[in-house]
Amino acid sequence: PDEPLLFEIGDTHHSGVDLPDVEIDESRLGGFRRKSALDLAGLTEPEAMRHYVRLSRMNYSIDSGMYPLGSCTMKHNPRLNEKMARLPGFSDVHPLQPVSTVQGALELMSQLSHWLMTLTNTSAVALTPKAGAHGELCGMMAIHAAQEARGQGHRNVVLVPESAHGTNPATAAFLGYTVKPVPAREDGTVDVEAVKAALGPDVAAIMLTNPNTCGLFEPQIIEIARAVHDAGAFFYCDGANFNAIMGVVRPGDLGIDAMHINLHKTFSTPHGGGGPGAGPVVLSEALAPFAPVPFVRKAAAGGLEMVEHSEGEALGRITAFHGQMGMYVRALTYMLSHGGDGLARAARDAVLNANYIKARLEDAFSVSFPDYPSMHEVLFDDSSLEGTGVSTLDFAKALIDEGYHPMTMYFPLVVHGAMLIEPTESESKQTLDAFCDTMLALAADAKAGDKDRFTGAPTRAPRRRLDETRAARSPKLRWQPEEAPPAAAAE
Amino acid sequence: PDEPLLFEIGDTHHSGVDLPDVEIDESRLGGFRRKSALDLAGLTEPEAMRHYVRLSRMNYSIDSGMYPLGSCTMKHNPRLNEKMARLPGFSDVHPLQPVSTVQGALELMSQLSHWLMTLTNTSAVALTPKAGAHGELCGMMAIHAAQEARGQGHRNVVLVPESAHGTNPATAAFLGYTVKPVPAREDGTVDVEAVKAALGPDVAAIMLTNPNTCGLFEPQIIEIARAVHDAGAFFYCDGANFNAIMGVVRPGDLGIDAMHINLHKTFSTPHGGGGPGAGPVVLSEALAPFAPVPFVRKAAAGGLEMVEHSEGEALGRITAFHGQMGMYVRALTYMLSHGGDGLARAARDAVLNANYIKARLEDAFSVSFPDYPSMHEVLFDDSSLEGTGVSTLDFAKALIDEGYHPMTMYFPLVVHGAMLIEPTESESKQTLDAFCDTMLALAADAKAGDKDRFTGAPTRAPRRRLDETRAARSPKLRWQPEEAPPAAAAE
Amino acid sequence: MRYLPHSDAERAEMLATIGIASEDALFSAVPRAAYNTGAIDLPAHSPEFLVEAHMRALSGKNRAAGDGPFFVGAGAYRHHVPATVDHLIQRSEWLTAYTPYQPEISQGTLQMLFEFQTQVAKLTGMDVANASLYDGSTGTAEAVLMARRLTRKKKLVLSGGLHPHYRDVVKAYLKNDPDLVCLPASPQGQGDILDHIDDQTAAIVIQTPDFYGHLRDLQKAADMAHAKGALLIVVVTEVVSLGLLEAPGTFGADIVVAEGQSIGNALNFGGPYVGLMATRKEFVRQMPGRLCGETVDAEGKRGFVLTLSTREQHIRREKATSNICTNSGLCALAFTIHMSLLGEAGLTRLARLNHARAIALADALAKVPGVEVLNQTFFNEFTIRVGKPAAGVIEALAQRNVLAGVPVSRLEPGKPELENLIVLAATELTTDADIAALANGLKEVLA
Amino acid sequence: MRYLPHSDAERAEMLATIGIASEDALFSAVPRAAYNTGAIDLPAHSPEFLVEAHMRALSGKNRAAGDGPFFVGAGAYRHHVPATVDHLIQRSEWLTAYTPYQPEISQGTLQMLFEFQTQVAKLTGMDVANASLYDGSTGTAEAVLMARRLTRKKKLVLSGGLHPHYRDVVKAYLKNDPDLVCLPASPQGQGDILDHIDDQTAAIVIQTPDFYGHLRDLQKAADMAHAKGALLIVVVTEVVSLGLLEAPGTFGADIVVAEGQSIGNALNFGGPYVGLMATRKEFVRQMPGRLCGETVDAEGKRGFVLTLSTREQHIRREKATSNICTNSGLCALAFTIHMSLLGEAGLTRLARLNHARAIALADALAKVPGVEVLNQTFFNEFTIRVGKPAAGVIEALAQRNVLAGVPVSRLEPGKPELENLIVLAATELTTDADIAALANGLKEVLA
Repeated sequence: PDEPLLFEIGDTHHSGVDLPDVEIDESRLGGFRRKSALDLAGLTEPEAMRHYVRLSRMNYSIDSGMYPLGSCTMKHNPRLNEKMARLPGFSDVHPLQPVSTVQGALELMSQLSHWLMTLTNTSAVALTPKAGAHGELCGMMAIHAAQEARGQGHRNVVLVPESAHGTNPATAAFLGYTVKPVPAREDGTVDVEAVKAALGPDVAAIMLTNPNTCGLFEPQIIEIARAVHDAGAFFYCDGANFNAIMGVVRPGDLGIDAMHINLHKTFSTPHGGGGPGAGPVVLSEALAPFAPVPFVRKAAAGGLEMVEHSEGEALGRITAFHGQMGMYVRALTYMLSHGGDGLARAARDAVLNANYIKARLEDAFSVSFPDYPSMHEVLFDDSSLEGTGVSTLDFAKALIDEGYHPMTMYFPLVVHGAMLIEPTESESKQTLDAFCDTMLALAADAKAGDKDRFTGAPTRAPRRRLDETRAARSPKLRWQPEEAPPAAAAE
Repeated sequence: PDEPLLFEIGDTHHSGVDLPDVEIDESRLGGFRRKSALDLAGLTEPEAMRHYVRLSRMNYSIDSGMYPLGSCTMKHNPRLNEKMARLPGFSDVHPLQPVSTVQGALELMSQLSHWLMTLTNTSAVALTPKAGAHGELCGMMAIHAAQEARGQGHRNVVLVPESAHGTNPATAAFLGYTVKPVPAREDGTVDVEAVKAALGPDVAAIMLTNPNTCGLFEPQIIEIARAVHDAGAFFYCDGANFNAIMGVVRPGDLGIDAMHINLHKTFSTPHGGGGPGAGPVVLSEALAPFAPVPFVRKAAAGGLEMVEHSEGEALGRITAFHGQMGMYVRALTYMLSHGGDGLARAARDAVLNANYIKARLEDAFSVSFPDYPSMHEVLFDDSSLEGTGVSTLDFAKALIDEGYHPMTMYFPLVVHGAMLIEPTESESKQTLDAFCDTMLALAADAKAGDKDRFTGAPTRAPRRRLDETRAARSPKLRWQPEEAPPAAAAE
Repeated sequence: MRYLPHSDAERAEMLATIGIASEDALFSAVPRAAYNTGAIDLPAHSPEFLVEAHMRALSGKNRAAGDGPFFVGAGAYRHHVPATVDHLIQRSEWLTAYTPYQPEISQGTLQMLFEFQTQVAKLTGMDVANASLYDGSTGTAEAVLMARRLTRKKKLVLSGGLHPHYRDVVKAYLKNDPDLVCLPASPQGQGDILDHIDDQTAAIVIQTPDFYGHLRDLQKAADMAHAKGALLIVVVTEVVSLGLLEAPGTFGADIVVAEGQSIGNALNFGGPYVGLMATRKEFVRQMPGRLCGETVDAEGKRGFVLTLSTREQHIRREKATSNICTNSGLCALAFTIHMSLLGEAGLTRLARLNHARAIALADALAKVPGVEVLNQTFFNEFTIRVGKPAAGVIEALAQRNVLAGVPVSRLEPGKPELENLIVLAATELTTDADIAALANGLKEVLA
Repeated sequence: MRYLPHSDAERAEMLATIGIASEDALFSAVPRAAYNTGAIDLPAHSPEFLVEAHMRALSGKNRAAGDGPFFVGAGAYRHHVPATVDHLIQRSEWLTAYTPYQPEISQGTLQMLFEFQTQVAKLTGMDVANASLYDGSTGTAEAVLMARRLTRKKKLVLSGGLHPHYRDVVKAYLKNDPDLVCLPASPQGQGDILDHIDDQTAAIVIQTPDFYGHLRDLQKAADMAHAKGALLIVVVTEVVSLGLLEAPGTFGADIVVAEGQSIGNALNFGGPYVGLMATRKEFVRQMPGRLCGETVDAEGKRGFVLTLSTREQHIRREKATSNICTNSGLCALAFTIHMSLLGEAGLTRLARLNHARAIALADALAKVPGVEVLNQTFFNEFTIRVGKPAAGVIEALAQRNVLAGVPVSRLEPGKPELENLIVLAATELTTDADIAALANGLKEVLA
């Protein structure tokens, strides 16, 4: 059943709060009191409850099924984390309270930093980035500041492999850098020679994802890091795929200078339908002095203090206040629950699961880069669908009818009709088997010529395929009341 | 999609808790250490989360739709109540802590009692009953104790109208009383003359519901109370329908001696798929001395104290500890939110809604007792379905396909094919109109001879109609593993 | 008012549809003298934040168990409940669903109840369990009445180790029936119940671990009872003990009643809790309460329904096995989810940990001058005798922020032989620091 | 480990299916020197109750806002959030859903975003809004970059009333661009920005109520800016003010950025919050962030999709309007639900109540010797000058359990003219007792 928009249920007189109606003296409003109508529809509490419960039931979610969504690390979200984030000592604390009244918060930030630095073998961590892309911005700003400090502010090129997440080139461009692509090898990895060829006195940094977006660990990564450093550039690592290696490989040992960590992927703060995230950036010794404010450090007088203003060449401030405290609490709770041993076990299970799927599906689907084991995700291309009339998109939509969220499609761009599958460590063998059985059955159906069930899919979801072209052609971005029908012409 | 049983997902090695594996010295176990296998399947946390989320999605609930369920008062459950019930000072408090450490809890019980007594104009309240039926038991025990104290312990008959809830006769019989039915009048109400005729020296009490289960306020209730008292009996009122009159009529003013109040109906503590409830019983001055323990009273030394042992002729204790504290918190929160004014408004809206439905449906459905306005629920019988081949059950199941929970069916027993509809005050006019439109459309379809959509209904629910006979004939009340197939006979 | 969807304009429209001018007409059957249209002598409606402030103030006047050392048990136990449990039971589809009388749209609740019944049956070692009762105490009263129906005999014998509240509830339910024999308190765990079994006996009721913490011998009791045609009813107030102790069913129990609060449910100052009841297959038609059974739907798919409801009040009225209607559905859900998370591996570890903590506690208290530990056997709870009236000792310790257990005299007043006894419990949440605080406190208070 | 579903036996089976003997083979591409198989120097996994104890201990070292009188604002505000909001956002289908790239199974999130966009557009008086940004500060930085794209001009002028953190964020995003003009702090609400608008100006940025609480005249600013071909960017840090103050769109604002935390979201020590951005219809293709639009499905049913994604990084990569990807979806949900509960009637009352409480506060403080209230105009926040350095005064009051506001010097260090200033906020939660406690405390501290 369809759920109307709130504006179609409520009106400006309904309200789900009880508040006294106080008279006010307008003398302090300087004539700016609102005269235009707000025209905001309200709902009483029972109406609001039902509206947002019903709407929610049109969503897929981790708690209702598997998300084989490559590059997104959709893992189990423990509710302990939610409960801890709501302790009044965390949730009901203002960022600008006196530091003496928030020592527990500072301690928490300090502990979280310790875990992140230990897992990555790095020297500093900037906690404040609000999400992965913001972390990239932060890391690249730190690199910019460091280059300036070296008198190398003129370096205006950033190397980015073709397989990178869109945020990488977007971030570099956002900061005014010229993006220079680095081609991939046939086997899906980056060639150290290609990097060397691209490096030069104008290159500020390379942005590289490891494990990369094809699900492979870059085998030459140490050599790449060395080449980058030799050329006077910095090595920014996109940490979106850290779930594959946490507790197993420390990026600092590979020579990276900066890497953001998506707390909402690796450390399970919930995705929330698109955020909020958190993207702390770990920094090498070379970049540590250029970290943004604020950060926590031991106070000379005992306890912890917060440094809120940049000294020297640091990059300054990238957001108001201290970042995503709510996410810090969840991530630290998650880390303490797993422990160092559990995090490593989780990474290994994530990798095991991806390779298990690969093993079960490789006869029916085309593994794009079979030379290396996959890490936590496995990449297929659409060559196995050739001649069936079923596209990657059709195949993915058919998965919806089977009760699964589709895999990541058409990314990375380096293979044709990509299907990128990341199960995460949260899925049981039973679930993986059921998923693989479904994938194989669908593949058999596609090959058997049952095209309609794919091109017409989904049929069992709250909606059939939606007309995206129409949405973009004449964008309707807010609700407007139906226009009244024109009055009948006078006789 | 079907969800397996937990025993089909988990096994005895999986667990969703982490606990240290301590060695124990068995010396204190006296040889009683378990040797038999527990054989309890466990689930890791992600598995458990998904299992119970998926199962829940096979349930209807208030938050997802209207429950026109007569006699059940399925109203909105505010989440503030849930939040308050989880404050550590309420949820993490032991019933046998020193009374000096639980003064807030005692104060809460005292405040709740005040609200209940004020709304009913009664002299005492027994908070401890665990649910409505337990309240009936408590009230009837108090009546028994009072009759004993009067030297009238031999009175062994309880009068119960035919339209009563099943719990009424069951409670009386449970306590050893003989149940004597009181017939109803043609107009759906109880005749004071019939009551008088049934009263006698063997009658201990009458159990009467008001508003009654036909949704009518008993017009002669004051006369009935007088007759009952004149005959040396007590008047037990089933308070299941208190939602119709709270803040509008005080049962004490009508002459009742005892009445339970379903906090999970009238005061919105959630029904929880069948409980827990809470059924405090208000008592008249005559019955107050016979209230069960424990109860709260002012301490001579200041503060509040709890009386935990009966003195004199009281009935003793009907449950361990102090009753349903979790429900007390929710109910008081609800009362404070509404206020006295809001409770009366809620009762009036509940009655308004029932009469609105009656007005909209009366042409298409047969109103059983049209002589009086309905209170908070309206009763139809199945005469309007005559000749259609559609039964009340079929009609109700067809409602499921339209997205509604069925109304109460075949209760009360005094009319044929009863359909008892109680919207409660929580439903908006928009929702009531949509419900009435659906009812009218279904009635039209039934009359148009579209029998199959009724007898085959539901088709859009998680299950089609279930075979209840089969379930009862060879009861399968627990899961057992499938038996292994017999080994092939040896050649 | 935030919970009431109608505006005044909508109310007026609805009255017009009904065809009356005023709401008062809807109340025409109410005697005028009893019809109130004015203000009630109660506070008016209030914003959420003020209601919340009021409730927080009340809550703040209670000392929460987690606020310091805590050893109170005696029928309700403080265990850690995983956050997942409380999250899940608050889901709309669990919390705000009705009793599953319409099975087609209640399969969630029904399948859960089927899982619950299976778990309870396995835990207790019995054939079948019902879908919950209010709590352990009322369950015990239901069990003795069930035993009378099954045996058609009257006499009931309650062990002196039965929780005093449970005994009192049975007494109230039976209205001081002379056939009810309540043995005197047995704080040393002495088992005298066997002497009271005769041919008139419908059932004997034994709690283990008993109220004082002692483990009771069920085998001998079962054998004796069965020899006389009586039933053995076993009561368990700490269900975690079944992770470490042999199941009552193994010894031949006929009905097992338990308080299920320890699994999945908070202390809640005494309720809501969840009563478990399990029995033999052949007794099921005399069992009170709801039962969920497996069946198939019109398409042959597995499904679940409430079944055997001819035992119940809504069908059988005065011939029902009990008057129970609403039970403890949501608490049963909490139990089921927590038990699923534990599984055999987790429950076993939890039980061992509880036992180990109790041993540590007993050993520490045994060293305190003036303290005597009465128990040879126990699970996570035991009784000590101190040199002064227990009530004062407990109060003095409470002033030191140590909640040291339950003075037996609170439940058994006026019995001098019990006056100096304290029942104490330890759980997985009991820390070494808690134990040290209690031992030190006792030293001071008893000095 | 409770979050990991595999048993060792299952792991072995899976390795067998893969055809390898050990997990190590899966990591063969990792340089051996960097491959760790041993223990990490971090604590081992821990039971839930110990993790909870650890976190509670940390939480207990913070003074929660609700623990006493509280007047801290300056860009984040303590309001009451109805329990319904926090309950609903924890529902699995909201909390654990992914970004709605698959619209067929994400209509819940998408319709909610459409509602959110509509609410934000109405509140700000603008044509369209996006589906959220991280917060108000980064939104401001995005807005100035958007203005540059729209005008193809460089110069940006930030008002001296802009929140200092917001100014600092713009500076960092622009890497100290010489075309960025940051006007000096204007604690008296003096508006000098108009003098700085010239033909090179891409945009001026004005916050109202400003950082010091003053209400700024947007009409004049809009007219002046438009006359020079510049855009007016309006920043609002207290979105509740829009319930009482005229919408920026009414005055001709071109881009409105706001911090939405006040509606639906807790203080959270600074995050997560939710950035609102609204603009004119014709500017939408230069707007950063996600946009949800209405469309139809293959059967003609209304549905919603993310749209105009050619502005975004995952499609346009280095040509995107921003690098933003994950935004504040769940905070936007909280905002939308809370705003739905308020409606026009509730928001208006809430705003009036906030203003009334602030007037009561200002009037009370004005009577304290040594306190000067700087503001002629304000909404729920204003600035006072005291006779001593503000930082010490605030600290001294904190020792008395009164959190009295923000010393301006914390955000603007080293500026003697600002050293004695305190910014204070009142909300609907500010009681008369709180105000009295502050006034008394100030009297003592300033004496």
